[in-house]
Amino acid sequence: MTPGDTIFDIGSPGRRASAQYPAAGDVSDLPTSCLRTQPPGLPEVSELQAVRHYTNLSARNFSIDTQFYPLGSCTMKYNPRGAHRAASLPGFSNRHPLAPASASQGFLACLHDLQETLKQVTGMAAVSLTPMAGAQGEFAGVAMIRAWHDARGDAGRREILVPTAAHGTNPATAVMCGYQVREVAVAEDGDVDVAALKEALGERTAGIMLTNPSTCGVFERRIREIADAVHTAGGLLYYDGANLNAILGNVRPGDMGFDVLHMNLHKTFATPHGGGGPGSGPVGVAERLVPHLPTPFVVRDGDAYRWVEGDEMPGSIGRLSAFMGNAGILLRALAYARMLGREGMRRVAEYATLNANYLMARLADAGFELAYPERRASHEFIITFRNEAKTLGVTAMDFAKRLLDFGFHAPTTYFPLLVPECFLIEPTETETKAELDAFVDAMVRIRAEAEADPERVRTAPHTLPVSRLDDVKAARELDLTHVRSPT
Amino acid sequence: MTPGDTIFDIGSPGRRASAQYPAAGDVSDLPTSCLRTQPPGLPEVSELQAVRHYTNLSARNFSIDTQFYPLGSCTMKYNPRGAHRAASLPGFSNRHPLAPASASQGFLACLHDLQETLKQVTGMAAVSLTPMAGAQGEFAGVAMIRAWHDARGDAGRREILVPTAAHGTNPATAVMCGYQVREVAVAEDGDVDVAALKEALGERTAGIMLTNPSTCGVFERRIREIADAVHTAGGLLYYDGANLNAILGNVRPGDMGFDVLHMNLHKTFATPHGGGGPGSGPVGVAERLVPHLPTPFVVRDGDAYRWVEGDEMPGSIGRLSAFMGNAGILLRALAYARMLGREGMRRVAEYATLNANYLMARLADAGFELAYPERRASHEFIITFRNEAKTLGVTAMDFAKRLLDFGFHAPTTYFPLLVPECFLIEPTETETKAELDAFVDAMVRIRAEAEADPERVRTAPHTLPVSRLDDVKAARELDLTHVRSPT
Amino acid sequence: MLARIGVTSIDALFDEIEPALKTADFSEIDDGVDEMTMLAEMASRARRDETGPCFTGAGCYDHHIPAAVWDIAARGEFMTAYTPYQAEASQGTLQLIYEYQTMITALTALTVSNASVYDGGSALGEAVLMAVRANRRHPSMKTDGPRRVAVAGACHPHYVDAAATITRNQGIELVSTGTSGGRASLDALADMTGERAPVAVVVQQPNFFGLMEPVDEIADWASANGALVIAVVNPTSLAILRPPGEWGANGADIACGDGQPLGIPMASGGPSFGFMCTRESHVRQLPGRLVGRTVDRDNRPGFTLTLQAREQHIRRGKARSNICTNQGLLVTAATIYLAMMGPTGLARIATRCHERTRELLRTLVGIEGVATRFGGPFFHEQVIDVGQDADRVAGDLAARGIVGGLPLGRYFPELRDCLLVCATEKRTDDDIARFGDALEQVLHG
Amino acid sequence: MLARIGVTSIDALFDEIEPALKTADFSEIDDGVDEMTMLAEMASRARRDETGPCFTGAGCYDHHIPAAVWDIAARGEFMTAYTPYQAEASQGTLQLIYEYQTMITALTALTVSNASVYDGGSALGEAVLMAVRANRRHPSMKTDGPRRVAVAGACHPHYVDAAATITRNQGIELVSTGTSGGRASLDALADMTGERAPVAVVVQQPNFFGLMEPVDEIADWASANGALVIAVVNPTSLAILRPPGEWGANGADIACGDGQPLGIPMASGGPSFGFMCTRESHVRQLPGRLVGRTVDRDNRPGFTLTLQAREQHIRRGKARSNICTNQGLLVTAATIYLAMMGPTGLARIATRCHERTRELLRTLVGIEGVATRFGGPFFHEQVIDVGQDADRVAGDLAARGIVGGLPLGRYFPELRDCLLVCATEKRTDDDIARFGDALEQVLHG
Ligand SMILES: Cc1ncc(COP(=O)(O)O)c(C=O)c1O
Ligand SMILES: Cc1ncc(COP(=O)(O)O)c(C=O)c1O
Repeated sequence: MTPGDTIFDIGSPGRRASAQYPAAGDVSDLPTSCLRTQPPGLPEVSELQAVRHYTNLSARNFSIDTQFYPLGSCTMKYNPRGAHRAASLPGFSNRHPLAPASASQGFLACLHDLQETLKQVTGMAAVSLTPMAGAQGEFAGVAMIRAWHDARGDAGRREILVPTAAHGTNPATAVMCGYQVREVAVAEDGDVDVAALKEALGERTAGIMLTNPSTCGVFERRIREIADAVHTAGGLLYYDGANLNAILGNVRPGDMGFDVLHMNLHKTFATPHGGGGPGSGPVGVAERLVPHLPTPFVVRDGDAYRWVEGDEMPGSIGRLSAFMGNAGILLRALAYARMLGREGMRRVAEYATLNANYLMARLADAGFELAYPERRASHEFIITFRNEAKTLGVTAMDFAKRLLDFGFHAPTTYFPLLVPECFLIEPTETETKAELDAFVDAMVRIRAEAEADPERVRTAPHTLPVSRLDDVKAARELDLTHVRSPT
Repeated sequence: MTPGDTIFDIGSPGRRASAQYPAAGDVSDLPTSCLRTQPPGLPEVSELQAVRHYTNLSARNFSIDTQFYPLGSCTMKYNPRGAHRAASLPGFSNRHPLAPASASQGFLACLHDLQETLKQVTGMAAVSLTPMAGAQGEFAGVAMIRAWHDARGDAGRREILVPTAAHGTNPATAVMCGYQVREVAVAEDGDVDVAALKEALGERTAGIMLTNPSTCGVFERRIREIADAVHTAGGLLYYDGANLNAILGNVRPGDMGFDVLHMNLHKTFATPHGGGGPGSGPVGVAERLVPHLPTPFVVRDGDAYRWVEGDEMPGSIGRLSAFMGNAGILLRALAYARMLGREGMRRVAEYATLNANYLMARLADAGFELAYPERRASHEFIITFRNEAKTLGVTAMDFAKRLLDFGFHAPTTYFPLLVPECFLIEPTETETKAELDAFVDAMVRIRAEAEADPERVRTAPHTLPVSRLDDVKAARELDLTHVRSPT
Repeated sequence: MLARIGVTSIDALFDEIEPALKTADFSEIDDGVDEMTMLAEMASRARRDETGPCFTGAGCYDHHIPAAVWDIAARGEFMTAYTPYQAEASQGTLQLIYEYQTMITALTALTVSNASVYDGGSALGEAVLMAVRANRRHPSMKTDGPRRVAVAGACHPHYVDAAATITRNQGIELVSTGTSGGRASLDALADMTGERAPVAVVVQQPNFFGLMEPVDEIADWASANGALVIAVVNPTSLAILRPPGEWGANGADIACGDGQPLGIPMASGGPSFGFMCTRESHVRQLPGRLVGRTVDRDNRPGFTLTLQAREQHIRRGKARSNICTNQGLLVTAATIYLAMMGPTGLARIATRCHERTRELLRTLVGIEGVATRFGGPFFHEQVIDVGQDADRVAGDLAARGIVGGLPLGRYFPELRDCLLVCATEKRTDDDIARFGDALEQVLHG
Repeated sequence: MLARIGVTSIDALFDEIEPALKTADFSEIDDGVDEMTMLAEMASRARRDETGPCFTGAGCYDHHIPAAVWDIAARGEFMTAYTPYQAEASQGTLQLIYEYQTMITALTALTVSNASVYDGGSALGEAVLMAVRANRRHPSMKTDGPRRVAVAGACHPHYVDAAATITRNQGIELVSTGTSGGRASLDALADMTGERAPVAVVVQQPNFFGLMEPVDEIADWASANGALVIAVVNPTSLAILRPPGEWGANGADIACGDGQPLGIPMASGGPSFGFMCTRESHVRQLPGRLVGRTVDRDNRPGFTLTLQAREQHIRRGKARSNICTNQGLLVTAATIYLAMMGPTGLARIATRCHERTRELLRTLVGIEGVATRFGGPFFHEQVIDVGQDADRVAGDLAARGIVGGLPLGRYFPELRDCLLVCATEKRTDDDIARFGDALEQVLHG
């Protein structure tokens, strides 16, 4: 296929996948004022053309199934196909979301089991599965914090604290919930600066959003002290569970003192990322926030399961989606949890941590600079290319692009923002030592290249379907849809 | 992945896809003399490693889903995914082959429908679906010819006639059935040399195997004259249905005078070739051969369907497989036939013929030499590079390999054997004009290259995972299995 | 590996975590099982929920999905890739999204689209927030009071609820015009002026009851009164219905909805995806990801995420939305679906759904005591009155294997005896007859 | 396009076909339907045949297939490629077959394997033909009489039938030794000498009844008497049972069987694949395709079809077999399956099947009037005597949703009351209890 040839370029008028056409119906009873005058400009291709085009397009992606993909904070691990199979069972995939509960007991039982498992894994009192990704889970969580303060008549608390290392969704969420964001510094050792945090606490504090292990790749050691301080100031603690993979089955956020959290099931619990989604971000809460949970969720009454929603939950923050969230992802998560069991969950965290510390040790030995050399890696860690950038003029971005040529997806770059020229590297528990070693070899070769022939690195990638793309042009001369040449 | 790294190279002792392991069972009741002393040397990899390895391997194939694949005689057309879906329905894919007929009425009804459809399409009196590919269909057909002569006590007929252009399976089949093969020449115009044929006929003639349209890509015009002559000599006519796609829904082999035939369902009826198979080669027969049909097949008794096999068919050539053939392929064929219907079948042949004649016309215009310039193409046609080979030293094989670099699979090369340096080109009905035009462009460019820089063509391919492979070494220094280095 | 790290056990790697935090024993979590056992357990639950034909729509529709759609969408290269941040290693996903943006704007007749939000309900929430951002000059923006957004006519109550949850904390209030005869009351809308003037007007077409709203009048009223128009639409219907970009004199400003009808299984309502389109002039207010075409160093065309400065990972607290993970895989499926359908195939689906629904209604109103509740043109849903508590009727139908429509009493007490029913192209004459027979039995024993 | 060809209609392209041949109107063939309708029709038939747990084996086994196996095997690049004749464009398929050859020889403990034949039954036919070719110096080869091949013990009757069909026309006769106690009668074998000396001896392990044959004695007798040994084996069992290459002092010469247990759905018995392994010294007699490792022009490793001169497309009438299309896609699935299982996983399956079958037998013989028919070690099948016409019993079990074993009367009149039953790793305690209950009801009502 010619690069850039879109499905529109290969179509031709009248061509079609006719086996997909049902008999036409008569719409003459609809007023013409309701009807479209021009058919929409969709592609006109045969089934073979569609299949071939999208099969070939797919080959232009890196993916877990084809490459090592050590994106920090994203947990690009192997997600068992069995979980996908389970969610695709006809009884699940053909179920209408509004089918009567009497005809949905199998599905409801699954959701109930998952709610219980997630409670046990996090140490929280109750769980609602409805948020459709991490960010929506954060929204639900912070909205519950607000509902709690509001219900107590404590409406003056207008601030949410967020460490500078936090993921962008944290401050964005706080703002969507009508809060102001107050940033808290991170100390030299990667932990939150507790003194600065205490300084920031006060009557305006509604709560704090923390990730632990944090996006610096380290475990927040003084977490219980922080929790006490925030609680004493009248605030609540929100746990961003994006990094739960690091402690799964070993440590519970509930025990650290968190009041509310979300989990990224698509990171920790077996959903491949699908080139952007879908995800699922269930929320868990401590007892006092239960009345505010988003609806619907499932309870068991005797032998039967049923939904809780509407008037039964007057304190709820409400509904977050048209139906009940990303059901299919929840089924995958349950299937995965069932296969792992208690021991398997513990091993997830152990091997994720082992792989990260091994890779960190090897890269350090090879001369790469660690952001937090005194610390254990959690399931991920940070290296910085600030020296390479200064002395060789080769940036983290250049290293990232050149890695692609070696058949490795690049780690997360330039995040967290507080570490200059950084890679956040998360190998995950499903990769082998051989893969990690090969990655180190590639890194070493690229650095040698950066010394001998920096231009080669700066102009990478060289072996992919396209070379480095012009982002500036993309933003300046917006071209967001294919415009057909007139026929 | 490093080229040549096998699944054995990436494994390491003890690694495993443990989610696939059931609980172990106790086998202490088995005598140790029955038991293996060393575990078999299978790979030891995780599920991710297996998935990644085979996903990456798959990317090293050309296929219909990714490329134009105009292999003559092979009918590499698009096979609708819907047919695959139908055959994969749980009720079909979980059915045990020896389940009682009472629990198999859905499946048996499908087979019966397919038998009927294939009778109608070919004009034969009865069909047995059991042969598992074209060659096994040929075997069944020729074995029936022999059984018929034997049953009549006409055992002196020891010869099967086969045109020189025939597919290799034809003579090989005749020999497997205990016959001698007598080759019949093909005339200048691509038709069988009828005079020579008549010459060859006689008391030793058991029958003749013909493909029509033939592997020369033309329709055998004097077929009825041939049929009369063979019948008069006491022989029977076998129709190799590999090219049925060319006349589907337009012309019936039964009307041409054939007594027995096989169809390649995997060519004409919607089964992708799977990198080598599976196929399915049902046989159809005229009335007089019905008693010799291979078993089992399906009949309808009142409201119920049942198998016919064993004592009920004393004249049968017998069973050809452990169960009843490639059931899944038969279901695909039925699904496909049902979607096409009468009109769709007719269109298959029409468009296959249109595409072939268009491509032939364009290549002729571009200066390529046709093997049979005076003839219509059927669904395929032959060009010869004898001039290019002589004047430029660039062979059909070189053209074929260079085409790969342009993203096209090569047509069938060096077959039929009687045309030197040839391509047998079959575009099929599912390709677009744009694809055919692009193929012509590539051919023209390669010829220009063959004139300007023949070495470039002779050393092709240049852009695939491997360059031209050393077949001689492969045969001389046999390396058929991976030998692990001692650990 | 441990030696290389310099520890002697995996436990040592957790030594920065204080022991008091490591006391949970997780004993309530069962032992793991193998894939075979897990699948058998899940299959037995899934089998419990298998039913006969489905006649419920209400935002989720039982369309045929061509086999090829998920065969291709589920390829590992699409399914196991991340968000295409490294553009050069993600041209497959990026080009596909660009094609998707083109298709969905072709359907809505607007000019720009994002790469998806979560679903139709949350899309409406984002659309409301976006309209408020985009209509900065609206008089209510200068006051301290709430910003009102009018909901004209019958909009899906779950969509309105979700949008309210999402927008409430930013001082936005959704106000319904109410309905008359199942459609927007234009008089009620006309009253919304002065202090009560809305920043935007939401209208769903076809509406929650399956009926045609007077979208031209509503859109024209909105533009005359300084409000933006937010259209909530069903993408299948857009193959034949007038698209939002052509409503009234100026067209709608934002179109949103749920992509489920485009090749996504019902699957209990998710994952599916929300789509959002708007005018080019509003592109910087659009939340979510956008893909643009550009060129590489060798001037070859290529695709990349663009205008990322609208997003949380760059703009953090000032982002247009907190959305990060979206519904990419579902967009992949929908794009393949739309490519296979083309304009004519999608129109076939739409007209066939309409015809099947007429056939369904013909059968149902033939049953004594059953009548359609609202007159006038509809697309592929309608409200029927069964003369008895519809909640119970739906339960009884389910016991007979029929998913027989949504009881409306939980949303509209006056529609306690009503079911919202739907027939897609998948519903055969036989399915419809089964529904008719079951309903006859349920109502008249 | 027509203009370019120089005709005015498609009909004209068929003008070389005489009109008399174009008279068929195909009117018995129905109009076509769309994919949706076809799938609905097929699904309703498929649903009719859905049953509860399957306890029939007899050459086709209900094993768990890991979800990943077919997700990968069904990728278009594997599924829609042709036979790898253009090696450079087919390295995926070729390397996979090379890996398959390695795996299957590891299981059989022989040194070479082909790339598959059709199924187990036809594989036995090909093995017999091959043995006759390979044993050229056998005395019977110099006579005009038939070449005898002995079948020692209980070999699958369908395999023997298929092999007879395939070999009959080449003057080969299959002679059974008969069985005693369900196993080969060694005395009968010992009698086959002189004129009756077989060219080869076929033995199936575990045999058709699920029992262990005395394979060492048989193999040793064969080598002492100038006959080649053909082993028919179940690949799952080879994870724990002694492989053919180690039978007797010299090992079997050819091992064949059906690959269905290795990740292939039962699917009414096909498609599956037949495997064939042999000693390196016989490689040129092996039918079917072979893949070899070689190097390219740049000395990089690569894979290609090799020794093609054995095949029909080169050797035509002198080929080793007429086989052309084989069962490649199923080999693809089996290779992925074996890679995921590894030596330990496959052994787990094998031991678990054995344990489940013991459990099954324990339950069944607890029913009055039910007993196992043969003693001695078995793998995962056994013959039970139910004291009544087993054909009727199987039908009655099926009516209760149980596929409850193969009635043996049609093959062995003396076993009219017997069922051949099997339990794989998939059969739960619950499944077994269901079978037990159903059988109890059927027998004692
Ligand atoms: C630390 C952290 N928090 C929150 C999120 C947001 O989750 P989602 O992308 O599912 O909305 C992410 C994911 O990218 C993350 O890494
Ligand atoms: C003309 C012809 N005859 C027979 C065959 C043999 O069919 P199969 O490969 O299905 O055994 C083929 C296929 O390659 C063929 O092209």
